[in-house]
Amino acid sequence: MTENIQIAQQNIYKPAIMKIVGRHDEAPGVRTMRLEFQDPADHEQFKKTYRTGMFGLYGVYGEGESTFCVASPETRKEYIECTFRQSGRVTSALANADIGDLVTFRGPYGNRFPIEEFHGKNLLFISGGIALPPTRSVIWSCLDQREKFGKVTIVYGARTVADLVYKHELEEWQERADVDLVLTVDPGGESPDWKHRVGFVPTVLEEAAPSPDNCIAVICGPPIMIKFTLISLKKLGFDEANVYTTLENRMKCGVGKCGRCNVGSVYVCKEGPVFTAAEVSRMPAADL
Amino acid sequence: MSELKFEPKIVAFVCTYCTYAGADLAGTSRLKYAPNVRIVRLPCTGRISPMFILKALQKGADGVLVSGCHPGDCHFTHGNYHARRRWMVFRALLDFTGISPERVMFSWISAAEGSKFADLINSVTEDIRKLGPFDQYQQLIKETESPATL
Amino acid sequence: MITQERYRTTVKELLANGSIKMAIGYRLGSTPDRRRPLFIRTSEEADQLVLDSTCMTNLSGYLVTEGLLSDEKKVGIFLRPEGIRSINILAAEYQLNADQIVIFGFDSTGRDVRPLDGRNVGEFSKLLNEIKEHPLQIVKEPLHWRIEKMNAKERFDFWQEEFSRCIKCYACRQACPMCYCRRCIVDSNQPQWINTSSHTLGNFEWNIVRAFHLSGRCVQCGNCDRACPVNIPLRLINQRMANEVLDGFDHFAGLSPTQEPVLASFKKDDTETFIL
Amino acid sequence: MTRILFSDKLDNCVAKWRSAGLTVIGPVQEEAISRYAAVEKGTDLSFGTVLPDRSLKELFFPQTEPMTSYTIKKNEIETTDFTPPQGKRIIFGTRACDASGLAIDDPLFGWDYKDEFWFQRRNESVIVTIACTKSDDFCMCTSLKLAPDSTKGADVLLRPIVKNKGWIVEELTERGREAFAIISEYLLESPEPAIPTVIVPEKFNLDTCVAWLQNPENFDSKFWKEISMRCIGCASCTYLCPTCHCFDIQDEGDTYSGIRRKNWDSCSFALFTMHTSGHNPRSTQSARWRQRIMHKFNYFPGKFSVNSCSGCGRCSRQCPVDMGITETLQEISKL
Repeated sequence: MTENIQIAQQNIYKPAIMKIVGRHDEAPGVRTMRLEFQDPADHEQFKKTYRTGMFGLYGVYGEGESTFCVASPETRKEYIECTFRQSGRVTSALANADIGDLVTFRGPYGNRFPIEEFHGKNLLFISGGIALPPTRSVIWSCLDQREKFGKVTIVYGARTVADLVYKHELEEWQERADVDLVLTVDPGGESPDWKHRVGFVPTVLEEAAPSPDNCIAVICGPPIMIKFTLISLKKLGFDEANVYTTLENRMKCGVGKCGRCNVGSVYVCKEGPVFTAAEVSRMPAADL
Repeated sequence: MSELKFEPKIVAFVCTYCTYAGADLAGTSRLKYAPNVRIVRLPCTGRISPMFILKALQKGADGVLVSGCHPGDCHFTHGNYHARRRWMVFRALLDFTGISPERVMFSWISAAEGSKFADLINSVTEDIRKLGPFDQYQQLIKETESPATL
Repeated sequence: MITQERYRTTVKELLANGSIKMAIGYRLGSTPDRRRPLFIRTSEEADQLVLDSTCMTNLSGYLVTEGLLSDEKKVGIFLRPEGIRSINILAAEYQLNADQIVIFGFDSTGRDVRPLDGRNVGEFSKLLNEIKEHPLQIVKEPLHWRIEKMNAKERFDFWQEEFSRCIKCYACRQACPMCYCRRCIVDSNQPQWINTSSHTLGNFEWNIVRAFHLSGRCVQCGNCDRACPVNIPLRLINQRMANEVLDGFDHFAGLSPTQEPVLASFKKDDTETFIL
Repeated sequence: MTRILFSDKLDNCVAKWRSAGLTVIGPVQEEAISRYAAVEKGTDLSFGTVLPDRSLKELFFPQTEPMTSYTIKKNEIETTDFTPPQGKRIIFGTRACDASGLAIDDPLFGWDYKDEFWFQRRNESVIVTIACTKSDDFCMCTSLKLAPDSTKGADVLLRPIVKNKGWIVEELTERGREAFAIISEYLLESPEPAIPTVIVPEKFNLDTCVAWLQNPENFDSKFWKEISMRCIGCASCTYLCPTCHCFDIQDEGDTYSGIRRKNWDSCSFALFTMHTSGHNPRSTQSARWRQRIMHKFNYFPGKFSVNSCSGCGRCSRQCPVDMGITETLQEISKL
């Protein structure tokens, strides 16, 4: 090598220590936690860099790290909120942690939703099941500066009524006059007192038929839902370039080195997780 | 310099129906035995994976005792027969790879053999005391804790 | 050469009349001394078949590839006696239906290759029993004797030295026809029994556990030993375990497709000397 | 006139470098394998093999490396960082392919976030490449547009002279000059000619292959399934590769204390990309082999303008089922 490479003093794989200051059970196996930074320097760094759409690696020493989105919006940077389903080793350890316990956070990494570009436009949020958290981050970023946007429509569905997450916030959005919320559960998932729709998200979306004019759509959900919702959006006349979605893949480093999150030539951790539907359609479908 | 006397740490994997009950009997009969043993209760000796034994030795046990029902007495009719075969093979493996098989002991103790349990624990403790601390793994563990050399 | 030609013709015939949908054999490799696995589905592919004394790999592991046998069609495979034994084990452990396997048996002494009579695994039982009675020169190599003479400490040091080279590429596992588990113990992380790191401790744990899982199942085909990129003498440890079950339980792995796995069965009069 | 380092002076040089505080590393032949390792004497070095069984990568990116040790207390997590080994070192006698491998991975470990474990070692190492005068059936550096005397990643290039008597010294970088200034007393002016480097035949046309790989239609080609049918899914090719850089981060220890480590990981393993949900984006061995080839010759050059392969041929040399990059690219160029 001809010249020395300047190395940052800190190990780039070293996480910040976070304290759990609040937790809330959203649905069976799904929990939201509010985390606060222990080191003001880490917090400053977070405040400087965090934008809606970015993700982080949440971890418990001894168990490992696992990747999911930051569910709190860029308009609220005093804390980090994350929502996860308990399924593997790390999420089980996180779920076992109590208020006051310390966990770790590494990030924020990845790209962001270009919220300024949404100014003056109508917004359509479509989400399914446990994928509301990334959408929620965008929703609150917009609702916290509501005057800058046009009509806001949220379509959210889950398998059953119990599986709906952020129930308290759904109520809040329901009551707001400036938000149009469409809730649905899969057929068979409704409870006796369910007052909203029954049906799959793409069908419900087509029934609601939001206008594609001057509208940005943000979709998050399981791959199968995304696949069919994109078809519905096309039917409704949405342009792929105005449809945003987030991709998720297994990650270990979060900074483009460990080599596992790429879909085709795209590194989800560096160039994602936010992509337009147009970008996604250029990726090899078999790798998704 | 005062040298601390070596007290062996022994982990005993026992089946709940016979040996654990035997240990209970030893306790209720007020039999005294060496306090060096930590008992891990399992449903049956057939449930005892060789992994348990290796892990115990690796994590600092000086000896391991595995004990269950006498042949024919198994609560699940033949769990201990399966276990017996497995131990025979496992001991050969320990022997071949040099993990001293004399530190891993096996026994049959029924629920009625409280005194056999007490005696066994005493003799096992003495045997292990004679063998001294098990430090074969220490070098390997130290290696995992030290930074990369090159 | 005659054996090779005869088998080429046989494979072509069986493919043509639909008796088998595929045959797994060998073809020339990237250098003159190498042979690589070949999947024969057409007559042209059959022409690439090579069968000589350098065809060492036990191919039976390919039979448990997901979906290969699920259509219940027959698959042919070229096997040495060890390979035939591993088919028996796979059948005994319900990993495949032995009737779906058409065996093209062969063996070699020096450079000569000779075919083995039979197509179905059952037809080889006489041969396998003979091998059991007269273990075909299970060669006791110098290294083996060296280990036999060592005391516990020396053996531990020896294996520690050997395993310190391991890079955990799992070539041994992947090459082994007996390692068909969908999820290996080292891949399970709740709990994580074996350290995934390839420091000597993690390597030691991994190799010992693999040896234990193979005791009474290993047929000494040598796949793991040949696959190891860092030349750990894995054959020694597996051979020792095989001898152990032969001496202890008169169990010779892979004698028949209905043979009970030695560690999943027992005899009430198994005799041991060490239980207190 | 050229400056020559005679092999009988190598012992003195190693001693000199060592007394100057450098760790001397070079190819050694062990009982079971050959590899790059630290040596105390020049005579421990062995230049007989075409190239060592194990690649140079592991001296910069070890198979397992502790990063942080942690102790969890009641209201506190104490962590101690491990630092990569400090101190200058000279790697004497690498092959051109191994040295190129380091240069290929530099941009990867350095884009955006700089990996200190890699760069600390890179900054402290002087790479002395010896031009190859022999090759085997698997060498393919020329096919990758490199050469047996490629200077990529090297600080000094040595060209062997006849009868193993020594090497002609070509210093390439300041770092190389500094290291060789230490042993300048053993460098002699002499007119000995260098042995010509070995001619490694070109095995495939790289441009054709890359063009084929870049065509999105070929992503779903049935070629991938055919070529990877015999792949058994081990990681020996990726772990011996001088450029494969994928890793895993694992915690080892109990609930209260332990060590977070960086371990090699491989795209050949199904678990590499498996989601907790059970969904696996690369669920078949053919998809994983495709990823490996695509990554090396399409994605990586797309990002860093360099192929992630230096042509050492270890993947083919070591493969238990005789697969490898060479064969795959040869087959692609025939398509």
